[in-house]
Amino acid sequence: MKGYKKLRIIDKKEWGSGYFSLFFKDSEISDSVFPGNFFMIKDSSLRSPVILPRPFSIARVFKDKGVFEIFFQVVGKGTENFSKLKEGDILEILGPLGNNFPTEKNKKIIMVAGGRGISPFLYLSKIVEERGMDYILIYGGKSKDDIRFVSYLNSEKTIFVTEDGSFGEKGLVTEFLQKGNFLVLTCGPEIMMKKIYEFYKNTESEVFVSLEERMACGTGVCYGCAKKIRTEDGIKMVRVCQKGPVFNAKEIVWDE
Amino acid sequence: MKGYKKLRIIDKKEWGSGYFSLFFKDSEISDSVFPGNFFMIKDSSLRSPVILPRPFSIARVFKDKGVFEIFFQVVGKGTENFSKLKEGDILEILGPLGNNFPTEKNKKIIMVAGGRGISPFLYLSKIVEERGMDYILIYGGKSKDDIRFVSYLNSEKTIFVTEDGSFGEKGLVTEFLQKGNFLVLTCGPEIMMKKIYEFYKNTESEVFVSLEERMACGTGVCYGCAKKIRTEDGIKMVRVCQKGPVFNAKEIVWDE
Amino acid sequence: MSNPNIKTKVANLEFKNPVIFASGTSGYGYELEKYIDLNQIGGFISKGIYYNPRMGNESPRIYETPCGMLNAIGLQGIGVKRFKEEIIPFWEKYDTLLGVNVAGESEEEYLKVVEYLESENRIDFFEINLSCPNVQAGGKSPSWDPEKTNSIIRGIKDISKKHIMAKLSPNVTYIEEIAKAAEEGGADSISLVNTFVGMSVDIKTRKPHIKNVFGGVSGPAIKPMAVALVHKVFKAVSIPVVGIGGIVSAEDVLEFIIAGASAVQIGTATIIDPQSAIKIIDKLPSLMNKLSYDKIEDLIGSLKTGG
Amino acid sequence: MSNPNIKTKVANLEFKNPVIFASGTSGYGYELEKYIDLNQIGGFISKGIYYNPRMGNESPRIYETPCGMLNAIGLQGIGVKRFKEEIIPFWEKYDTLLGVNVAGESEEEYLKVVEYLESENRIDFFEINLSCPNVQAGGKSPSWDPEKTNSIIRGIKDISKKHIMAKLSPNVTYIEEIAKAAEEGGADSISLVNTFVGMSVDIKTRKPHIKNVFGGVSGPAIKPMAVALVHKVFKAVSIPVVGIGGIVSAEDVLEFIIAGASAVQIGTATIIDPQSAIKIIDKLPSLMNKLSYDKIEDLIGSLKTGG
Ligand SMILES: Cc1cc2nc3c(=O)[nH]c(=O)nc-3n(C[C@H](O)[C@H](O)[C@H](O)COP(=O)(O)OP(=O)(O)OC[C@H]3O[C@@H](n4cnc5c(N)ncnc54)[C@H](O)[C@@H]3O)c2cc1C
Ligand SMILES: Cc1cc2nc3c(=O)[nH]c(=O)nc-3n(C[C@H](O)[C@H](O)[C@H](O)COP(=O)(O)OP(=O)(O)OC[C@H]3O[C@@H](n4cnc5c(N)ncnc54)[C@H](O)[C@@H]3O)c2cc1C
Ligand SMILES: Cc1cc2nc3c(=O)[nH]c(=O)nc-3n(C[C@H](O)[C@H](O)[C@H](O)COP(=O)(O)O)c2cc1C
Ligand SMILES: Cc1cc2nc3c(=O)[nH]c(=O)nc-3n(C[C@H](O)[C@H](O)[C@H](O)COP(=O)(O)O)c2cc1C
Ligand code: FES
Ligand code: FES
Repeated sequence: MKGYKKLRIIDKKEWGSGYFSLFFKDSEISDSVFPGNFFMIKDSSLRSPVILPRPFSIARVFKDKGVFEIFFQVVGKGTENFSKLKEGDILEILGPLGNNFPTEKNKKIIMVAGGRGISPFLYLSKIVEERGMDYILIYGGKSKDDIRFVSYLNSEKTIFVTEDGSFGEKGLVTEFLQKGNFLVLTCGPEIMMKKIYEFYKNTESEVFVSLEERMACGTGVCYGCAKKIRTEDGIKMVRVCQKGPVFNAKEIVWDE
Repeated sequence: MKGYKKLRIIDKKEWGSGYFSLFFKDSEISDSVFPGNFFMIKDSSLRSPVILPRPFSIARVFKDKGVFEIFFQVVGKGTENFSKLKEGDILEILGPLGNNFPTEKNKKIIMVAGGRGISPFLYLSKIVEERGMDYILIYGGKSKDDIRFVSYLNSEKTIFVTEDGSFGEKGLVTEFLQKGNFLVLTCGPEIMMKKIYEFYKNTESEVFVSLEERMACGTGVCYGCAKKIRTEDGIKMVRVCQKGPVFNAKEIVWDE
Repeated sequence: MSNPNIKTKVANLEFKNPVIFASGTSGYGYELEKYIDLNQIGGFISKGIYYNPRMGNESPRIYETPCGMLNAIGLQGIGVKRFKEEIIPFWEKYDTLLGVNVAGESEEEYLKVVEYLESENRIDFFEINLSCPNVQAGGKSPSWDPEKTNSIIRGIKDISKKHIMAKLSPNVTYIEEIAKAAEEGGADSISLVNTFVGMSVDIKTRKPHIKNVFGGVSGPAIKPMAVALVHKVFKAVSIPVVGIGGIVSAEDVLEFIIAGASAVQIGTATIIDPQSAIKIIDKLPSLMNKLSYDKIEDLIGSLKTGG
Repeated sequence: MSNPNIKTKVANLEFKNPVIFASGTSGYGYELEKYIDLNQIGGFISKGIYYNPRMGNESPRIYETPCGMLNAIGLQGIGVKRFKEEIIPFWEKYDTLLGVNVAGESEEEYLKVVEYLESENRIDFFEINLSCPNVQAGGKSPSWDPEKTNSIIRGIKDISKKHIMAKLSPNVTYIEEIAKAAEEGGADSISLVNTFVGMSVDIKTRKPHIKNVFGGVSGPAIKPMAVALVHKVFKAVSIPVVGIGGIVSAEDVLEFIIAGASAVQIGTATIIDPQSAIKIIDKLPSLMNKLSYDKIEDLIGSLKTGG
């Protein structure tokens, strides 16, 4: 039965300002993963300063090479440890886990990424492009240091936004939203996703968000990642790792 | 004021069978250290699986190069972690700490090392040789895998002993002791040192042993390393890191 | 190389091996089906269950602490009715011993849960989670009080023919008193420890890392405390003890067994990796061989003190 | 960049900074002189002292556990006479606040220690180690019992004009009760936690890793439990609380202070590195700057719960 796979870091990229990418080769994973899916990743060597695995979205996938990428920001001990690993080091990876972002032929897709929330849209933008679907990507950060993958992304379809105007447009991603009937997909700080939901609340557009709830197991056994969700049976604490991480924004009981 | 020094591992040797040496360059240390002294060594990076420092004797010293060596055996998590470090990695080292082995011009010195207990006698044998003093070294282990530094040691002065006879003489180091008036210095398993003490108990020889009591601080603050010692004020629990690690064997209240 | 015997008994319960999945860290079992063969494990204890479904606490519910984790799930659960309808049938496929972790906000609720499930033959034992906060008693937990412990266990024994395992909280002054109270109440075995009360603060926001402020600490950090409590209870009572707390390796299993546990439970290890228990079970025989141990049962409480 | 104020007060005691050296992990002070300037630290509490010299336990006395350590030193100590003759003069060179950790096998012994040292002006406060095993009471420690706690503190207050800090054990069911008993006894402040009871077994020899079988667990492993207990006591009493348990960084110091501590003690950190406290003190101002905090005193108990 499948559990954590030991995978070697085949490449690493240091983006600066605390952003890193790690690359792994596994064709089973790169063939089956879809944007929105996530992995639980842990370092089970002696050197690990943390004991629990950490969740990360799939970032880019290079299907022909069987290679996939994890893009992350250092925020604590777990990510700090990952950032110090080198090519050749081994990590244990479980997944792909969770559901994924919906796509739809007949509606224009608006993807909105905040900071490290760009991960799922890297691969998704390529997929919808290949499928000939209409989309734009609004990608924001505090400053130019939070904007990466510029040459990888389709510049005609991407609106870069920084709070201090140091790259692309100046402002917040929410200022660049358009009203209309769209499929809106978003990943980033919860406050940003909530604003996007509120922007589209009374329109025809549907908004799907990827929730970054803190996770311990990723497998559904601990009930640690539960989020208040409106279900058919009323409001429930639903495990994000089991029913998510992608939810229809209107199902979410947003924090005050 | 002096505390832990961050020192880079400038070289590493894997001896096989779980034995390793790490080499550091620091002329202040290599000028002042004397056999019997020890260091507290810790890895304060994220990767360390243990929190307390670990004690290690000084092994070889290459004074002209300002280089010193720690020779150790993997027995638990701390030593396992050290064994995985590479040239260029940083460790924190406190010392030299503790007292050292006595030497005496007028008596032949018998050094007895068991396994990894060879450490202090590597440098000591060179020092007494330089000083033109008479000595022999009896160096024992379970099998040839426990005997190292063969070409470094003076073969005319060294009796190698293995329990299975796979290298040197067959037997226990205690079988190769000579009665007489010697200065006996020993380091190794406590049971071996106790037997040596008993062998010389009613002779003119004096026996000095280096105790490997478990240590937490090495600085005298925790009282963790205490050993029952006969002092002027009667039997006391004496801190090995402060009054030792070298003791006159007759002061020690040996365990039953 | 001999083939060490890793079977063990906890009173009338015969386990294939000493590794039981702890309550609340293994879901209801179905979550693990895609990762492990549930027939290979020693035993399984389901998530704590109240009579009615329960929403649990708000998020964040978990936070990692040094060599451990803090949780305040708040015993979210599906209630006895759905447990009977959905979970029992799932377990019919397997022959692994199944325990139900029984929770209650009052003495009556514990009894109602047991009463409702008593007739289910698939359930081999009830583990009574005496650490639930008691709403009537202002959040105090029954296992903080010998009398409450005694009375709950006695009440349950009166209505149940199944093996009753009393699960104790470590957050008490005299664990022996609580253990004896459970034994006198008729408990067939005692399991310990549940989590230690803990808390963690985000120094940037000055908010607790856990919405509920307080949570329970589990994982390797608590292992030395858990071993001590297991050993104390082993010496204080004559019913078998099941050891819990920070077990992540086959070595840890033997440590608890030598200290007095007849079997062990693993919690946080399953959160870290759903296959931890299987890996531990696989390693036990070779570890025992290395140490020249023949039988788990010979090791129980074989600690050598003095001398 | 402002210059944050890291001074703090514990009732009448004014500390240069909130970092006090904990008892038993810092020797008598002289051991540290070659590593640090003892004038730079917030305060110093000497090794626990009985009336008479004391041999302590046999070795091994220490063992490392996950993110922590187990110790059973057994309060080896030099007794009050040598303390007065050898240690007090040593401290005359420094102006750092000095506390003496008072131990006793009986209520009378606590009083005898305080009585003997009361007239020493160099001693700024007594920290009463209520966790000592009481030989008369079969090894039970006074801080497991509110009445004993109350009576010891009251007795000491009757004969001492110095600040009395009551140091509590975490190994109790209701820490609030013990803390209130100390407060009612007249304690000027409460420090907690002492170590958690723990044990560790060598699975090869089947002997405990510590000769005394049981020991006390300290270090980062216990931090979440310690923070919880400090916060509970902070809410239960109106005298200041000194937080102890697993502090190894400036971040940890702020965590305890926000949870309710007026100052902190560091123990195991000094064992790990004699300069830990100095490194932590040096880092506090820049950490506070980063978080836009002006004064330690504003942060005490500033935890935001609810909402
Ligand atoms: C489904 C999912 C996908 C994710 N994908 C990515 C990704 O592709 N790239 C990436 O950089 N990060 C991603 N994250 C977030 C990532 O998991 C956390 O940043 C990481 O777990 C932090 O670990 P740490 O040990 O470094 O920090 P910790 O020491 O655990 O925490 C440090 C600080 O970060 C906060 N924190 C911890 N976890 C989270 C979280 N999940 N959300 C918000 N704050 C948190 C803590 O409260 C704490 O203040 C994802 C999270 C989820 C749930
Ligand atoms: C003054 C002094 C000098 C030393 N010099 C050397 C040296 O030069 N080379 C060398 O290899 N080792 C030396 N040692 C021993 C070394 O310190 C221990 O092997 C090391 O601390 C073990 O750490 P660990 O984390 O790997 O093992 P742990 O996980 O701490 O322990 C693993 C096992 O080893 C046992 N153990 C731990 N410490 C000791 C000890 N001090 N003595 C005996 N058994 C122990 C434990 O009981 C346990 O069973 C010295 C010890 C002292 C006190
Ligand atoms: C997320 C989580 C949920 C838990 N839920 C329960 C529960 O429902 N009932 C119970 O008796 N114990 C519960 N526990 C306690 C565990 O069963 C176990 O006693 C504890 O975690 C210590 O073991 P460990 O260190 O192996 O995790 C829970 C623990 C965790 C971490
Ligand atoms: C080796 C050692 C000896 C100790 N001796 C004493 C003592 O004599 N008196 C006392 O009140 N506490 C003693 N303690 C407890 C510490 O002062 C402190 O309360 C405890 O270690 C928790 O803090 P820490 O996690 O920072 O170490 C001792 C702790 C250790 C590790
Ligand atoms: S992270 Fe454990 S249930 Fe989702
Ligand atoms: S190791 Fe701490 S006093 Fe010797």
